Amino acid sequence: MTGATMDKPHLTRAHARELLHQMQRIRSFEEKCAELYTQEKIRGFLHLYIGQEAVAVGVMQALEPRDGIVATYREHGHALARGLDMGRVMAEMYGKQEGSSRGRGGSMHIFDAAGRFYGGNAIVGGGLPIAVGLGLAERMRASGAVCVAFFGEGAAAEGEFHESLNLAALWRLPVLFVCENNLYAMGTALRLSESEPEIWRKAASYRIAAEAVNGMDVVAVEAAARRAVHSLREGEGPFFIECRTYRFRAHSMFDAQLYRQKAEVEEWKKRCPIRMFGDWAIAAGLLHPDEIEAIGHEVEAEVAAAVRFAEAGTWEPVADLRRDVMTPGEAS
Amino acid sequence: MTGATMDKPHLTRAHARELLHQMQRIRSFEEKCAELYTQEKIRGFLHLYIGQEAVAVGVMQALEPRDGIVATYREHGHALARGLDMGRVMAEMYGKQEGSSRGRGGSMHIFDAAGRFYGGNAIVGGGLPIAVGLGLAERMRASGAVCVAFFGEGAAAEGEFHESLNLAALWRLPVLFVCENNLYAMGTALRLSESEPEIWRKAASYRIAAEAVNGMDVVAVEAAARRAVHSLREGEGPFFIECRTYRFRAHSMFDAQLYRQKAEVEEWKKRCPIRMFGDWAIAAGLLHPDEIEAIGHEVEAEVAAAVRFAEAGTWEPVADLRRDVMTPGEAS
Amino acid sequence: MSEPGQQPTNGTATYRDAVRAGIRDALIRDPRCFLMGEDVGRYGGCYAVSKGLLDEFGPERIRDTPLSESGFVGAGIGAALGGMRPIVEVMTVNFSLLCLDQILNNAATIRHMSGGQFSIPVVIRMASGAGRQLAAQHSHSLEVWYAHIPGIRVLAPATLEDAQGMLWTAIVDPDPVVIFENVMLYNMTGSLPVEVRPVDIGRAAIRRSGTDLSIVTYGGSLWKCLAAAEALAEAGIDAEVIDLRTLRPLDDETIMASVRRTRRALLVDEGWRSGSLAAEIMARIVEQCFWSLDAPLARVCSEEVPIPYPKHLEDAALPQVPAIVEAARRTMGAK
Amino acid sequence: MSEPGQQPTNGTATYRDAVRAGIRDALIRDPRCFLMGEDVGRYGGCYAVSKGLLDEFGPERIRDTPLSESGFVGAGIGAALGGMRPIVEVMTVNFSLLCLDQILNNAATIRHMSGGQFSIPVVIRMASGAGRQLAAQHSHSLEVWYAHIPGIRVLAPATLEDAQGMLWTAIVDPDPVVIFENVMLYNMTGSLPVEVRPVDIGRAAIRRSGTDLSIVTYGGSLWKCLAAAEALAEAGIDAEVIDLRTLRPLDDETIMASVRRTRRALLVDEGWRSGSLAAEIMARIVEQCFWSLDAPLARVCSEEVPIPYPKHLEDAALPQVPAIVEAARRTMGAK
Ligand SMILES: Cc1ncc(C[n+]2csc(CCOP(=O)(O)OP(=O)(O)O)c2C)c(N)n1
Ligand SMILES: Cc1ncc(C[n+]2csc(CCOP(=O)(O)OP(=O)(O)O)c2C)c(N)n1
Ligand SMILES: [Mg+2]
Ligand SMILES: [Mg+2]
Repeated sequence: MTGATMDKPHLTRAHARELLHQMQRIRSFEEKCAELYTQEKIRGFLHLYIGQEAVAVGVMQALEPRDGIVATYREHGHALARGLDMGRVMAEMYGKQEGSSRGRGGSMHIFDAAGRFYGGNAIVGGGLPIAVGLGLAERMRASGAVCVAFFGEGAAAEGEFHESLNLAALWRLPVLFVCENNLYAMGTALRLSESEPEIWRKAASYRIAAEAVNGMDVVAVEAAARRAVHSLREGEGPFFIECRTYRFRAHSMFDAQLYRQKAEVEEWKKRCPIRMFGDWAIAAGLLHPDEIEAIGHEVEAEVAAAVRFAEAGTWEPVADLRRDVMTPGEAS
Repeated sequence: MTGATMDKPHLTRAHARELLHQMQRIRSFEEKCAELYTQEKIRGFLHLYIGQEAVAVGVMQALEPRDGIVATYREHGHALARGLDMGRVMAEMYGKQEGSSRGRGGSMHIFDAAGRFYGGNAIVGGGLPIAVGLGLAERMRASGAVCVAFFGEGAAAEGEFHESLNLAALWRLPVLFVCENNLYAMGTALRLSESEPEIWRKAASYRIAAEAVNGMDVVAVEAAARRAVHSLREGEGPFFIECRTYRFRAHSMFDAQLYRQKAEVEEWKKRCPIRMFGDWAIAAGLLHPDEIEAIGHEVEAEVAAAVRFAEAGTWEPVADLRRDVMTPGEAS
Repeated sequence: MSEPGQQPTNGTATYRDAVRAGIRDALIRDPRCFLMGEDVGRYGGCYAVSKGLLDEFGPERIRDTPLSESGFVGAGIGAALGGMRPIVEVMTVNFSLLCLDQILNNAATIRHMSGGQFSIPVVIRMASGAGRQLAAQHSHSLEVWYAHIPGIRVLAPATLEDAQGMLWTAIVDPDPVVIFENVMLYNMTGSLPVEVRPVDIGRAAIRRSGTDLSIVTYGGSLWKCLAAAEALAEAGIDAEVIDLRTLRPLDDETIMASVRRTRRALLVDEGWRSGSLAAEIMARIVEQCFWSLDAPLARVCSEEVPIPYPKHLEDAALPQVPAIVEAARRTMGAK
Repeated sequence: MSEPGQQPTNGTATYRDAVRAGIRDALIRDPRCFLMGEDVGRYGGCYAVSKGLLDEFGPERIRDTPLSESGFVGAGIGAALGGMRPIVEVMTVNFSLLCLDQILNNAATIRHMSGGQFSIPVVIRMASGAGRQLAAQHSHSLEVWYAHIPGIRVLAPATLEDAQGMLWTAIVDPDPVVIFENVMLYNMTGSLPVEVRPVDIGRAAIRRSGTDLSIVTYGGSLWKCLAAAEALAEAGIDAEVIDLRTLRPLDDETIMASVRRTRRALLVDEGWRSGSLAAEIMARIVEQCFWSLDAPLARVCSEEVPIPYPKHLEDAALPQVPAIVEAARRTMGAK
């Protein structure tokens, strides 16, 4: 984290508080999720975003409500940062019908029409063409809206990455590609998956403007996203941002993490985006330690309420099993 | 065609004759095929290589018998340049059991185990992973052999292009990627399919050494292929050559060519690799016009014999329909 | 359209024209509608279906794509999510394997995974079938795979009227629709209805009424079955021929009503035998009207071999009229 | 391996261990053999199947791949063409759609298209099935799609012995073999044979003999069927349970011999009902022993819905013991 990027003039106290608040919401929500997973309240695969919060929070600052978002199975952070109701997201993790996808999707498939949040895609790379299509729709309507696709560095090896970047560039679509390079795809280190490990350089193959930013620095991410979205809205075609980050936890709750050293994890934890930003904001006189404590309390209360909401949620009746396969009223 | 590339010191008279002879074999063979197609002796899709002969012939000069080759549905040229028997190739076009694939494959699926000629793949991009696998086999056996994949510029948009280049580079496999950029994929011009139309530049995304050559200049192609294969055998990892060429004929026999101007075709025909090389060789005193005429006669005779062979070929009995689905002796 | 029951030959339009008319109509009626795919524009479509449309509608709405099946089919799904009504042409079913993930894991599931929040009104068209000597990689009939997928609708128009009308019905459908156009039908001639109207896609059609056995089929095989029925009629066997039209969901009612009447059934399907759509229909008949059957069910499918290039072997690999006649006779002869 | 007919619980090894033992054995015996796939090495395999193998055999032979399903499966096919004996792990069947083109259009056809010149001795393993609350994109059972493809062999080991032995049989097979490992079986325990031996993959196995009806199934459903058979036995119904083991080619002989004896059959298959493998077996039974049947055939398959995340809905979507028992009773009750 460079002092330079933090020294943005537009970083008001309110905005600093907001950034910290959003990151802390994700962190606390997910720590709770991990706990609930061991209690078997949450099942299936649970992929935690802890450590990467600066990316989702930074990018979302640049978006408007009309913009669309496509994320992966590691999308709780994106959903919360986008403003989805925490209670409904938690209820989705439980599989309750009060959940954001009425419980059908679970942790990997959070959707929200109002938030233009298009999932929650669990096929690596599978969301990229969808984002291209959303961008195409905006472009054909000349709506001025943009679409953001979040994906991991592992996805960059998939053919769909290649096809999607080319299509977006060829048709000059307003798609922001945000690669969250956390150095591992499950247990596969970047150097084992990419002959060119500087992912952002691949964008040149498609003549897409690209940059790499420190993904542990929420302000740097926000600044890059604002530049990118500005360029998208100007009709300059797609933009690519590689955010260098790290996941502090296992890939999913099943992962014994045989593939990386504890020391490496500890090293990265020192760059925790929340602590770094908090410390910096205090040092810069933007936030007072009491405010940070207050954020903590606020967030704890929100998480507790979300859990209560999810706990109080109801199970969809089995009789409805075949619901939502086809549109009601149409033969199926 | 630059005099410079032609001024290779190793261009002996014999070699010049060989290059011309091989290109002429392909040209005459295919002109005959076009004729046979209108006579309905050859059916299905027929994709002619006319105009691109310098690529297959140039590249093959750099290969040894132990090296493997993967081509596309436009592969007659590669098969002949590789040394497959013209009669058997023609019989394959007829669908006779004397054909190189016993008639089962036809024009798009010429195979030859002895020539390590692995098809004849009609799914655009589908041969690239196969070439990577062949390269992997050589690498694991440390055999010193290499594998060449031929494909069109249209294939560069496919996800498999991306996956294959990355795998080959990551594992430093002895694979030579030869992109035959003839400017069109069926009726789609390069500028409509690639945001970065300089295909060879894409290799940089994978840290693969690459160059673009004049694909109408057989000597330039040969020189590039020799450099590339040398590097492959040294264990330097894959190599990428973009050959800039043009198909003089329609994409297939069904194509009305609505998508390109006659004038453009005529312009390119002036760069005919056979005439250009022949003229140059005469001017350089490497070949005498009589020799060129002799080559013409020789080739006509070979083509006529190939047609006779194919005509005399026999139809596989219908009773054998289920043959070659599984290995004989295994349950199916 | 000439009368069902005979291969129309003397009309003024082709099946290809009918598909084109359907697309054109959709583009005119709905500004959200656009056609996208490989070579749909400048080339005019690999089977000349979209010839002329680029001039009429321009390159934004007749959108040539690079060779990126997963990319542009996924983009069609995304554009549908984003409020458009894309018609995506996958040149042929043979290449659709490259985008099957998008169709199964996105088009067919997003509505469900989102708890019903999103619909995907995308139409995906593809040519299918063998018979043109295109060999093993270019001759697939994989309709049965698509018919296995909950969350999509699968259509197989066999007549000019259906080729035109189903397109519009598909466009207004809020869910993903996959349409298979058999390559052997494009040159089939007939006349087009002056007034374009959407056709009901919920029902199978009885293309020939008969009392002795029910022949159930779809797409390109329909015309072979009708020809076989004529031959059978000469031998005194009165076959009913059912054109499924919609492969998912299947119209059990029409099939079962027919089988209950005729008490015998023959399934004809150009897919490979094992795991064919014919098998599914046999299973349903056995489940639903076992006690009405007077004979074992039979099917004529493709031989279990990648389609060979030579004509005589390709013909031998595919269902043909004599084999259908023969199977029908056996079904009638069974005690 | 504990006795067939009961879910083994007290053994010393797991199904996962059995698969690993099979792979290990192949790597030791044949130097041309190597394992390749996503996270097979450092991670130890997403279901821990290959744990420890990297240390033993090194990164050349336990080869972690990037996320490039089409690329590395195609590379496996190419390496097989080039004389190696690759075992390619596609993490799960859900991701195999991304490489289906390579399997159908290359692995399954090259032998044929080349007129028999080339064989493709590749083994492709993948985990399959639902039951772990992984929701719509991660719960597919698409065995039937693979069983539709001429030119490949499809195996579904349901026991520890088969999981281990089939691997070696697959390796020595000169043709492409696809192996499905049901995700719910990995933790199943039993004992491993001391001596590794290839198992015959040509025959289905009768896992429980019975006289009243034949229950035909495979993979993860086998154990549910055996449990159902126990419940049925208490109700005086003596069910025979057949484990298909090989899904392509199917062992008609064993199936038909059983049905001819019991005169009734129930098919159980975790795939979606329409176009299921169950349908194919029903079709074959009707074709081959219609006159032996005393009741309509029945099937228990998955509901036609993308698999929902919540446990109660996932359970309701999949074949379960009570539904199997119930369907068997109805089949017995049918007059
Ligand atoms: C096509 C596909 N292949 C494999 C998987 C299994 N898988 C799930 S997440 C994952 C790693 C993805 O890594 P990356 O893209 O870097 O994202 P991250 O998990 O690090 O956020 C893998 C291999 C999958 N879901 N989809
Ligand atoms: C995956 C796939 N998509 C579409 C096609 C249909 N098709 C056959 S050749 C071709 C054009 C390929 O162009 P290019 O790669 O440039 O090779 P060229 O024909 O110019 O030699 C197309 C679209 C195909 N065979 N495979
Ligand atoms: Mg990652
Ligand atoms: Mg081209």
